[in-house]
Amino acid sequence: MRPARAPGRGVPGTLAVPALALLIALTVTAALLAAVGASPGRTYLTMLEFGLRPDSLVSAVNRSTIYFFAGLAVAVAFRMNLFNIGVEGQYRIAALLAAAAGAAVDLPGPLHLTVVCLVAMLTGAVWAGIAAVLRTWRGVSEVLSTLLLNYVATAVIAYLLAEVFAADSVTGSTPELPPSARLPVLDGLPALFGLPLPAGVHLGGAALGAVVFGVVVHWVLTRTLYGHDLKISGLNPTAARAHGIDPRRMILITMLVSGGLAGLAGLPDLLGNTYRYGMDFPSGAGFTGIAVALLGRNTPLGIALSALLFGFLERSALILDIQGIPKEIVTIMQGVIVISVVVAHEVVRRMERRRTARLVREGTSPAASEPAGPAA
Amino acid sequence: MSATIPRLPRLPRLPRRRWSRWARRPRVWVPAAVVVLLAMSAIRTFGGTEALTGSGVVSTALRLAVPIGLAGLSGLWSERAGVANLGIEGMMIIGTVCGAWAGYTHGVWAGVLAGVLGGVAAGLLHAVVTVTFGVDQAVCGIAINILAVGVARFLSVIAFSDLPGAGATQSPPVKGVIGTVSVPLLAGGWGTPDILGQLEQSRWFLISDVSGILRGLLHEVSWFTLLAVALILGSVLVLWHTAFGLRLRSAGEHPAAADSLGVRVHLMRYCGVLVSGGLAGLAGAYLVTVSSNVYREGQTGGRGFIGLAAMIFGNWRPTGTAGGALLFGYADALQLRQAAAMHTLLLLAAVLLWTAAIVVLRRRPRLAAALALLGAIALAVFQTTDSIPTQLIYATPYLTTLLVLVTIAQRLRMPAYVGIPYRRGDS
Amino acid sequence: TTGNGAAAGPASGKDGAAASKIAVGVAYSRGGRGDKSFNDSVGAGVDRAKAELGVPVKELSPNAAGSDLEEVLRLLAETGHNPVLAVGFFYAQPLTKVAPAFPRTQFVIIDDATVKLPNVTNVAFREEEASYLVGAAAALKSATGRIGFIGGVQTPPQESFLAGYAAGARKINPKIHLSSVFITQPPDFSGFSSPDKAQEAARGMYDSGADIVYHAAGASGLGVFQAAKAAGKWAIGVDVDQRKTVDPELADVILTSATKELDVAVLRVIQEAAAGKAVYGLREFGLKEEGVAYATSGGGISDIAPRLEEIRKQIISGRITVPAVP
Amino acid sequence: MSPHATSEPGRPPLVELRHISKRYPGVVANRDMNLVVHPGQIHAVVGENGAGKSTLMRILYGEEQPDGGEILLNGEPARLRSPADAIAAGIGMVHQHFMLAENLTVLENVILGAETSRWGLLDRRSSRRVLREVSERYGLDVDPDVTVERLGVGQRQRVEILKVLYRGARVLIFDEPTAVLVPDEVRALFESLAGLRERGLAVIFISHKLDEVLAVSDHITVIRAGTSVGDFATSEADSRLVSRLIIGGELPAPATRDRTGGGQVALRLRGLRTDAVTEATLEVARGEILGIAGVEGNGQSELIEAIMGIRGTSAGSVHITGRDATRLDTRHRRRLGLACIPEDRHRQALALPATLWENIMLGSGELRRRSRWRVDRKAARDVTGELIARLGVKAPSPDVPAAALSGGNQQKLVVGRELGGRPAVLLAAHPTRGVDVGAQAVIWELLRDARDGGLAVLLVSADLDEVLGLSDRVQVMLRGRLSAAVPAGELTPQRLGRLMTGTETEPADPAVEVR
Ligand SMILES: Nc1ncnc2c1ncn2[C@@H]1O[C@H](COP(=O)(O)OP(=O)(O)OP(=O)(O)O)[C@@H](O)[C@H]1O
Ligand SMILES: Nc1ncnc2c1ncn2[C@@H]1O[C@H](COP(=O)(O)OP(=O)(O)OP(=O)(O)O)[C@@H](O)[C@H]1O
Ligand SMILES: [Mg+2]
Ligand SMILES: [Mg+2]
Repeated sequence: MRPARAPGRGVPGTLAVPALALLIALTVTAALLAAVGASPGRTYLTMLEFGLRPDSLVSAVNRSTIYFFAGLAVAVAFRMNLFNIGVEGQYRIAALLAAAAGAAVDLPGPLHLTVVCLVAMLTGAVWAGIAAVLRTWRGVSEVLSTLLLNYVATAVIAYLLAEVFAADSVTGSTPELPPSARLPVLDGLPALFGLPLPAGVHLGGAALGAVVFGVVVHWVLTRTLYGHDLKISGLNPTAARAHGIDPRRMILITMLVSGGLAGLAGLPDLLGNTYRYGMDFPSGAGFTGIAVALLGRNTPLGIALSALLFGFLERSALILDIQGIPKEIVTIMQGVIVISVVVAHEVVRRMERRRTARLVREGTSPAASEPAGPAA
Repeated sequence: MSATIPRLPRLPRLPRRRWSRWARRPRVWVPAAVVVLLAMSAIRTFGGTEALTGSGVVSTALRLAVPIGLAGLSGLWSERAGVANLGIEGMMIIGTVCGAWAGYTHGVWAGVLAGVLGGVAAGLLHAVVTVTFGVDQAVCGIAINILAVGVARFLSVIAFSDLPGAGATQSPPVKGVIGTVSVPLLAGGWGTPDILGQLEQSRWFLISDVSGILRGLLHEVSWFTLLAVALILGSVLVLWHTAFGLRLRSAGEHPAAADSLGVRVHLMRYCGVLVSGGLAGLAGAYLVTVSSNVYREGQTGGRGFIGLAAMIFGNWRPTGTAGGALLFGYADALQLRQAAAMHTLLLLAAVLLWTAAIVVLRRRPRLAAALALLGAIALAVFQTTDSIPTQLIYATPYLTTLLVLVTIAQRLRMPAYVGIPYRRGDS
Repeated sequence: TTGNGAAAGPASGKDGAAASKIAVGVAYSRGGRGDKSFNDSVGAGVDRAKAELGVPVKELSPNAAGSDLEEVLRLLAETGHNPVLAVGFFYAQPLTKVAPAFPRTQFVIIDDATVKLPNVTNVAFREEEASYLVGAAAALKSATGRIGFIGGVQTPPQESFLAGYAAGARKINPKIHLSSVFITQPPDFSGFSSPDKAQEAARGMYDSGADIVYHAAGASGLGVFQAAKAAGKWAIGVDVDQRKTVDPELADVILTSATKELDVAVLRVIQEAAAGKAVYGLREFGLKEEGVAYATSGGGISDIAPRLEEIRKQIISGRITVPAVP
Repeated sequence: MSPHATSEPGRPPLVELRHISKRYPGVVANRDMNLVVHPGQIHAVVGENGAGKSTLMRILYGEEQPDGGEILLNGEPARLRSPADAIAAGIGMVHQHFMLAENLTVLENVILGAETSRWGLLDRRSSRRVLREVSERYGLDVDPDVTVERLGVGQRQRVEILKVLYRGARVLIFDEPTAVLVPDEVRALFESLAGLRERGLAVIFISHKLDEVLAVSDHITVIRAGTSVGDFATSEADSRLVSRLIIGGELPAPATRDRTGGGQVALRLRGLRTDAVTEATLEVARGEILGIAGVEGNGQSELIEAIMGIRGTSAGSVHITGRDATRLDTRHRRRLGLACIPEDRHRQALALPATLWENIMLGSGELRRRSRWRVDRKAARDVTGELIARLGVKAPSPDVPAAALSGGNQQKLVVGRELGGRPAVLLAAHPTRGVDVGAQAVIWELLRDARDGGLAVLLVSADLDEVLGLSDRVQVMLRGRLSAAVPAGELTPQRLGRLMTGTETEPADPAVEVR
């Protein structure tokens, strides 16, 4: 027999959630805008118009790759019920060491790039690994340890920058990375779609990396034994343990993977934009990553979409200042969207569960007639 | 039915749970405190540095601990009712804006009240989304943090940017101040002699230190601090000694059981989250009325999260939370006031780590080895350097917390149903 | 005696025609306007330019994470603003990317000397010189031989304040005891908005015998003044004459302030642009250019004024070199 | 053992449910249901899994609102909108799954919702006194100040009963109270129930175990497909009649089949020692079922976990199919051919929110072996679909979450899964607990077939009939110690009961006797 496929909600149902959520968010912000005397319609139009310019799109994508990696890192841990608040510290310390390593060695192109990426992933993994070890060894909640390690990372970075890596630099940064350690730009891609980019605006190569990693992570999560075991361990650690999935090992591996992905979050900026790590290196992506992961329901595709949404909103916010509209409205919008998406999702989920329950009752499988008591 | 089975003898009384006895037993905490005190005193006497136990450091620690403790208490009320609250930071931010605005227009106590109300409003949002809609509590908390940053900016632009001495990110000063009290006789209140102060000056071994610590806690204490202490004790009383408290906790321990006994789980959770919001708002109000007298963007500085850490540290109990907040406040105070003493502190750390190692040696040899190793590292660093880089001093409070957690984490127990939405019939 | 800005009065009313042709763009530093500190000082110059020259000005601020600095600059340049002012050293890196893309736009970066491009003007202040003077003042006025310094966030510009202050104090009293604290480490910039922590740090310094504390902690400085008030001791302000801007109740604890004439510099740059002058390269403002100074209001330092003036002249003449790194 | 119902003619019944109906989306749980309960009566309600028993009780306890019909209490119509209403009306319920907060003390669990206060503060002292009184009156001894977490199953049940009695309930509802109890606890429970009956209380009692029902109740109501199909005094009933009413067929009972022959030893324990097990020594051969009988809490759970490699051992050895597995972890032991039906399926066997095929994937050694590190979804779905069809599991597809299935169906899947990998050794702990008679028969049959196919089964059960009916040999576990193996045929339930409680001891050294 070929059993019926998953009782999905179909395309209209899938679209209902974001549509509903967006509607709520737009209504709330419209009310706020009206309250300060700005025209909501005009504001939205301006944002849309500006946000859809080719260079805006490219900028939104560039920004979203950072959030994507950060979100992915959070999500992988979440699958195992681990809350990695420490992506922030992990990606910053990873970026610092990657920058230092990249500047210190001289290798031919792709190899150089690979080394820098590996250093970043390794550093992120090690930093997250501290929390994993504390958790498996002493039962320290990873929520706490990763949070505290963020502050420790800040101190360590400041120290390393000041005393080791940038001790004699005027700018207080690591030396600039040579071209061989930089990510290529993908300007051909927008050109392919006929989007002209102004001088100096580039689509970063990290976007391609994000796609690759997204696919790989998706594949690992859904198509490998590790992904399966991860999911089960997250849902029921006791059962997983009884079936030979060692929870400590899973926690360790998962935090390492999460930290490794977090390590990548600093690279789009480092290898495609600043080329060096200094005091002015952009921060905060780790926290945004949490929101992005939660909004994206911990799946790579969802995270990609929510990262793009965040990137788009932040980019469009720029134009509001020019128009004299308080751009904090965009931050509010982000918060409202996160809440309304989960609320909308919950509502739809409840409806769906009721449907599944009905299916279980009605769609009895063919051979399942009442078991006649087999004579002993 | 096997009718032949005879009745078993009465069941033996079970021993109480070990960890709670451990935590409550004075036999463990008192020696620990004495060891710490002795070590500190010795370092002051022989190390030649300024006192780690001076009343100035202690009172600074107390002042820095109050917002953290209130944030922790906020988390405690929410989590005891079964709702994780990661939005404390955001609720505090709302508390600071509202508090500063009302404090400017109507005086300082109005500011306190407005801070609480602002926090309650944010708590209400959290309650509606997590309790009524049953949405993932972590998501909502994080969203509230994002939202609060935007809302605070939005409000401060509207409320403050045109006022004299204020701007888009800063409020005008709050009107009036919240006074302080000193305990008479002991700490020189009401013009009486300051006995502890004199003892502290004496520089006698141990006596001077104890006096310093006590004076720090009794001299010029803000009324707001007293309010916070009252709230800690009040929380113990309400949550553990009233019917309401039992019901509220039952909503966090086993909502289905509570429901089946007629407890209104959703109502209890609403109460917990609203009180949580109010306390977070209060913590924010403290920042704009006592810590300083203005609202500044970014003023909360992650204290909402540190409060959560203090709560977990304190095993979801008010007194423990207060202890965690004090520890944190103390480490922060040292970092701000006595950065130079941090180097000496390495020596203290080494002594304490070795003491801990000896204590756990028989039960947990591997932990003992790790602690001893850390102690040796601390000593080695102490020997080979003569100051700690300022950048690293910044990490002290956080490292201290981590270190203490490593020792006590396994005794912690959170309410069983935190984070799990309750709907009747969900099993 | 000091350059409180009077000397730099604008050659006003020069010509309205030239002014109307330009539109100034200003990109503020993190935090944006309303910070009662760095950004607002720049803002004051911008406001004067608007009022006195009648030039249209567009002011933008980056987001809190500082991840859109480059885009802010680009947007201002793109929308035809010229000159574009980039406020703060954070813009150094983004500017190296944006400036070449808009060769016809003149960029001005404030508080940075590292970006060297044909269409970029660097406006830099030698804060360490003013700090040197207030350091000397502190050493002269201190009765206990102990003084303090409180910085907001430990960055190179902040460290130059400390370096000048320490050098100035040691010049007067080589054995002076100086304790210093930075409240936070980057990228935790909350050190600039933590009056409570600054207050506790200052209390600690006063408690351990210091009688003068200099702060370079932006809005956190308020806490230093409160602590000084409570302890009945002196504090030294920064950036503007804080005796005039702070809450009147706290004003009398302020011995002096190390000022930095941001508004004057900004106004002057805009003026020159309006006049059609294309100025690029480094514009340094030190004691000599009267871009930095110390405040004399309140009369707290009138007794030592001759001595300070002497040192000031020595710095200007180059006989004293002020270190910028500790 | 069951005195007759004491329904007095003139007085109205305590509880009367008339024409109750309740529908959930897609299913009618109750239709036109009637139930009359008199004071001083133990009233049994029996029926298949999913027949609607719990639903009816939840309606009576105010947890669910009926779609139709009426409830009469003492002859008066009543509306029970919430448990609070029901409690006020004198109804109390002991749920199928315990409703106890583990981190709270017994006292707190009992007084919750019915607290007494003085000066606004909890009056723990007087509550404790009342609780002591109640527990002495009914012989339910529990320490009020210990946290529930530290209590065993039997004691937890006492707390549940105390909760109800503390509130002065006149009608007590027990939903499958014996499913998790061992014989002596069952007996203690029934003694308590008899005490309640004597005091004129009414007890409604749901069970799948017909012998218990016949032994303890005064009156029986049989429910099938949501409606009452039989209602009679217990004295008029016998097990054939009741079981026929329940499933419309004969009661399947475990009956020993001839052993197909003891093969080589597949599982061998030598002097295994854990914190609760002393010197466990046993051998299970291929094609054999070895039953471990014992009062729960004597180390059975620990023994199973030690064999699985989940719990550490301090001495002794484990050999699986001749290989020393003492130092191996769970994963590698499973790879040697070990499989396990754990005692608590929700905790140890299934990830409820995951789909059926994912759950099969979790435990199917065959699938895991085959997929190496890539998941073969198609294979997993096919295997699951095949299991569903073969075992008659009520599920529309392998893609529904496990949570959507009823307990019996979940258990069938678990058994099918563990057997699916063709293991050499199966540990089966309480394999039919909480499962209705139909599913029970299927599971027994599966075990027997596997045994006949050469599987070595170690069966742990608290159900004497199950142990005696399925096992080839039986060992008794008492205070962590295993007795010698005795052929099942030589044991009577009575003798086994004495062995389990230690009233009779087996002298021989097991290691000697087994060989
Ligand atoms: N909350 C609910 N939502 C939907 N369906 C439900 C709900 N509760 C019970 N059902 C369904 O109603 C029917 C009757 O369930 P009920 O729990 O009363 O059975 P039961 O006789 O107690 O079974 P068991 O012997 O397994 O405990 C079942 O089909 C069950 O799946
Ligand atoms: N008989 C089996 N029963 C259950 N799971 C099995 C079985 N055989 C293999 N597996 C599972 O298949 C997966 C892959 O097996 P494989 O032998 O490649 O593991 P491995 O990681 O190489 O093991 P090891 O660490 O022992 O070398 C493992 O997760 C293992 O748990
Ligand atoms: Mg039931
Ligand atoms: Mg059942």
